[in-house]
Amino acid sequence: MAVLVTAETRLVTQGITGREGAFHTLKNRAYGTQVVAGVTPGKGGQDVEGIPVFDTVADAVAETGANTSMVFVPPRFAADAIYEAADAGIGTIVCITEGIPAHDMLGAYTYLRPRGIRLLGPNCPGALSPGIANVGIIPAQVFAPGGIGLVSRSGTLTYQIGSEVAGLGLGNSTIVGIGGDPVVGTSFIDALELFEADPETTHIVLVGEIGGNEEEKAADYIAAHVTKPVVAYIAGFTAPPGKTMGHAGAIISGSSGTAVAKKEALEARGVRVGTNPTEVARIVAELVTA
Amino acid sequence: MAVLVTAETRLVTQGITGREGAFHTLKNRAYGTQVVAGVTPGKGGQDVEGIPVFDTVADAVAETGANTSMVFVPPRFAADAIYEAADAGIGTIVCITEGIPAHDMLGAYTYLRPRGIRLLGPNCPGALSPGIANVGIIPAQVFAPGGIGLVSRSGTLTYQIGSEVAGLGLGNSTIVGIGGDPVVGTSFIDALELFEADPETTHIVLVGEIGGNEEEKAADYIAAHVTKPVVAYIAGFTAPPGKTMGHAGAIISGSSGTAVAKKEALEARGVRVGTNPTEVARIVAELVTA
Amino acid sequence: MDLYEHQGKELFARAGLRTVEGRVATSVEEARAAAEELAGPVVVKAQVLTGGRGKAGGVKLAATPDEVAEHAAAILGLDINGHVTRRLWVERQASIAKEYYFSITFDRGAKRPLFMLSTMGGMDIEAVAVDHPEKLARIHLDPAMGFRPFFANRLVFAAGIPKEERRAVAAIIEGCHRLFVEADAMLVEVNPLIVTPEGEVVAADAKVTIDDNALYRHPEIAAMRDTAAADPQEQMARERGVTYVKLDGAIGILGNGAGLVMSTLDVVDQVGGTPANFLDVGGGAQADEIVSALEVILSDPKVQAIFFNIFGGITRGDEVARGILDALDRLEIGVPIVVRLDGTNAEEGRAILAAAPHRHLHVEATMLDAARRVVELAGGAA
Amino acid sequence: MDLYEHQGKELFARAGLRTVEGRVATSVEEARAAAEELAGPVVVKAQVLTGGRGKAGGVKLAATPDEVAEHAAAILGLDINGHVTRRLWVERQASIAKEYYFSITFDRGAKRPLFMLSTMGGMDIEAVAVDHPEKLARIHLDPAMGFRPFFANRLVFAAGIPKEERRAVAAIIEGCHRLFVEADAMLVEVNPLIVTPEGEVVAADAKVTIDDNALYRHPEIAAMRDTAAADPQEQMARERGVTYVKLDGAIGILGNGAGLVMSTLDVVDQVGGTPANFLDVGGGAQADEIVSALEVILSDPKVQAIFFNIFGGITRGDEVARGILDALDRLEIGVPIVVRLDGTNAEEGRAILAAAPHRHLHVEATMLDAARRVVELAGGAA
Repeated sequence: MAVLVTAETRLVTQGITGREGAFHTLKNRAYGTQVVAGVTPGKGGQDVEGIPVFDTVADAVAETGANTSMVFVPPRFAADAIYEAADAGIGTIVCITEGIPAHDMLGAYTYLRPRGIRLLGPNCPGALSPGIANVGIIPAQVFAPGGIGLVSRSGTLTYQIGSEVAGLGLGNSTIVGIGGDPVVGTSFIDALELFEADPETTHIVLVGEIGGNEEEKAADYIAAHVTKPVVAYIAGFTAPPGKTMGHAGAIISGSSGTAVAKKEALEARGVRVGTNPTEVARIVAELVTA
Repeated sequence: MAVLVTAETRLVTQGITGREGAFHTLKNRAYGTQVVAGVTPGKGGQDVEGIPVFDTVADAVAETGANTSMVFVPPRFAADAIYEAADAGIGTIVCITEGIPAHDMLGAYTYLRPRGIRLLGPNCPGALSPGIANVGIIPAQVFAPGGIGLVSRSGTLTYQIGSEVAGLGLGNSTIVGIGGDPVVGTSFIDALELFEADPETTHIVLVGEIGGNEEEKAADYIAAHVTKPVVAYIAGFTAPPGKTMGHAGAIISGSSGTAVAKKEALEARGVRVGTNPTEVARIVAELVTA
Repeated sequence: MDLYEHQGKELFARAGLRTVEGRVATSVEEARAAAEELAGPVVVKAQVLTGGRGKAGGVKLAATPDEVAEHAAAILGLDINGHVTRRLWVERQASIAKEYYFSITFDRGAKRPLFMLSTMGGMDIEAVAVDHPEKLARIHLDPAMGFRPFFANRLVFAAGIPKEERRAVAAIIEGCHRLFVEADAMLVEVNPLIVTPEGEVVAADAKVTIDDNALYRHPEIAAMRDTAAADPQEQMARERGVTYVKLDGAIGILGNGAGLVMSTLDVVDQVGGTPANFLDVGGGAQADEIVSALEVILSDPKVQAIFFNIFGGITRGDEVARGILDALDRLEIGVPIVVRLDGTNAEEGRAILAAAPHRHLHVEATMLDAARRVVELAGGAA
Repeated sequence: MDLYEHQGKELFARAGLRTVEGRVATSVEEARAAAEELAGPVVVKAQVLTGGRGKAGGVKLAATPDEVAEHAAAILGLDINGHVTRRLWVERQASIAKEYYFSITFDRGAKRPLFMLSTMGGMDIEAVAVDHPEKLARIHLDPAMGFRPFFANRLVFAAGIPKEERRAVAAIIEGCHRLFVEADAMLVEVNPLIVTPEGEVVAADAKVTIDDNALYRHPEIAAMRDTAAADPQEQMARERGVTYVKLDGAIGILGNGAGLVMSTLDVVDQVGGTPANFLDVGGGAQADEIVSALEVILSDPKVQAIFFNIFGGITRGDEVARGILDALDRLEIGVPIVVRLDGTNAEEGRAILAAAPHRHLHVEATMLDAARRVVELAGGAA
């Protein structure tokens, strides 16, 4: 079945006529994703190598039955693009754009969430269900189909871990890059919930990093709600200390947000934590063959 | 069971220390409503004839378990009061205040609706479940308990019809005044849905008036979803023509919004329409004894 | 509150929206002076709060100040659907290449603002809506989302606005929405929205309705109310805080709550009477307001009898009764008053009235009986 | 982007919020002149982007211009937690009856702004949060609802603000929220928010952090960036659009994506190396950016070897490879570079590198192998 991106995905790319938008849309299509449309206002009626372009997402949905959008528009217009997708009835929005103001995303998130519209990102690499469909910029060639669900805050680190796991002959149900911006549409917990419910997923890998307390919250969620084995990796044991958000930031986070604190929180709830990507892959392989 | 206002209702009055707020709150309590609190910022710690007053609705809810609020604050502050009630976890908000700007209510309605918070009004007389509880300004003495659900856009006309029905020895499950402002929290259709689901309600009386097309929409809803007998009354057969909202208003409403058009729409869907309050009561009595 | 075209255009200009330049004139001399200032061909437009000005002869083109004066003389005082023209708007003639239609309405049914845009603007947009619905783009705005740039885009593409005007039309949509929200408008309508031969997009008309309940936060708009244009009795009623509409019959009607008053009109009609007016004293009416309301009704010489129909909720019967006695004391009342009191404190009210009998005061127990009685007292033929 | 106290106060003043009057000074003379202008007792405050100024001797009271000059001389150049003081804020001494605490934070976890208010303001609010949590009112704002008057009310009552200051504190809450939204702030913190003996409520400090992603719409705030205060290499990196943090080790590290770079640091550490820096070239790095990034790394004389770790997604391996060859051409590179390329167009990239061998260029297939190799090449003891 996979999660987020499946055989049912019918993709429309917002900003399809841009350089990156066109490049990755075509790569996604080449991988097998059903790419049904693109949107660039004023370029309705054109096509990008056979993919029809529309002026509005509403038109694209009406004409092609698109149900998933990939946002590749510049950061100043990206929140507007997300709203447009939501307004047009798109159910899953994958926002690749980096550099969107946090307040813009706060508004968009607040609008989408109670309406049950799924947002992945922004500033994320997208989601890949190997052998089925790829929406975003994850280099698909390193991944094979299988039972391991992978969720990560980091883009390239996701690929690193994924390729190490693949190197041991294991495959993935879906690779989900949630992005590291202050406001992301899909959290670790959301992804864990999806993987727990997905029959194809047998094991889960969670890739976190220093800062915030999302990994700690995920640890609590795993203890309470996840029955599948979870392996984690935390980046940043030797990273320079990040800046804190005044006294208020320290009061909110409660924990120190360090890699050590996160590792301990996860291990305290029975999650095995690898110290580098290679070790993570080894632990996963061990659990799969056990 | 009754609807909206039941034996479970625990009422907090916002604006309890005002003249009208105090008067009607005490009347509601005298009728048997569980009035647990009042709110007036800055008057926390005082009481109104034994009803404790709090500074905020959040405090009132925390201390008294209030689940329903009655808003009696002046129109400039009424939308804020509605938001405060919603934010404090109140599930049913009855707004009596008249004269609230329509754009204020548009914002409040849009916020409340997807969150499942029930708003009755504004500019409405409230809801009375005879023998159980009264929240608002409906003069309870003219109504008796029974099986007739009554819903009306008009305040005093509601009382008129209710008293005629009572005059024939019939009682009501709940009397619901939805208010006639441009944006009301509970529509005819919402009230019909509640009455249809309420086991105690056997018959429904719908009291409309000229303007808009809510009665026409209710007629369609009745045909599709209501199994209980409905009797209607429409006021305004001899009323002077109201002003229209430019060409746009005429395009939106489609129908003329006249009493005749509404009567015909209802009758076309099997709803009997009385020509005056006395006749409405007579039809209801006839249906009950049939 | 409906605004005159020139007032709507003033709001447009303040919101940074392009309109056609013009001047207000309330006399032939002012119209001539306006034409001289504008120096060129102008349009003389009757300022009345009703549609159909063109057909009624209220809109005339003029090339010279003399012609303007001539038209002004003809239009001032002109009765357009019952509205007497008391002021004019003299504006520059704009060159028109195309006429579009645009409006934002507070859609009560949908509980969302409705935006409508069409390239078939000009006179009869209602006919376009019926005959060419595909030519009238209609999109509701979700207030939870708020106005977003894509929204104007959707509307512009849905209406088929040509590429070269899209940006300007989208800017007008956004500006009108800002005005709609900031001025608490219930309607902002531009018909026609013109495109000049040079490709400029300009609001050639402006119909704006403001929410009466929100006027307190727009004193500058509230000050635009034209007290001279209203019926003197309606004006008197407004000043006294009651809602009054004059009708043609013989029975003055006073009640609390619009629904009950409308029902009272219907019932009086059904038992053979003719209502002289609609008067709603509103909720929580106090004694002083009762006196004022009776004064308004009695200022109509046709009134032969008064039907006083109160069902108390927030309004209290005892206060109403005191108001009636007060009015009988303070006013010269020469016609019968039939009173029907029910609801909150009605017993107290009826007791107060019973304790102070008056030859013109008749109390009835039910609305239907009271209606029959007042028709009878008004002389049957009323 | 963190703002200095005096910049925060400038934003406060523009938003109509009361702060204490003062002047910026970057020299002893300017400090003296500021004191003379302000005419009266002042406070001399180091302007550094770190906490703990008071304890470090960066905040001093002064009664006369001479005293101000003396303190200014001592504070200018003072190192506070690694931040060298280059400017001062000389402000009037405010009389303080009470010290409160107020902040609005962009709470990433809750995805809502968090408002905190306490009557126990002043130095150590974190201790208050731990020891007297009931004294720190914390309420999240629902952005779908927006800021409403009741919200300030709730906060003020929850914090136990005395009656006579409630209105003023509520106004500051509302004003700070307006600033928070309009300036795209991630943090607005006032500690202390003082109450004067006369009962006035004044922001005596102002800590504001602005979202870097939103600076494009706030050019006046972007212009406040203090390029002088940053580390020269970090400044150079910023100008070239890469994220660089200097560390103390010998192995220069360059990667794409913060997570991968952090992981690379960890792995280098695990195999016995010491990272010289954190450098993220970001997504979609082009050849020119690769050259710039290598220049930044090489400007650190401690660097003995460079680990170039790229896993392409949006970044393409062929472009990275061309950038490396470009850099080898254009820069004097005297240290070994270990390159590991994977992901999008990695094969093409590896082919490009293989076709142009260079004595300092070493290509490895895996991250772990590359880490071992770079540590070895840096001389083991690195």
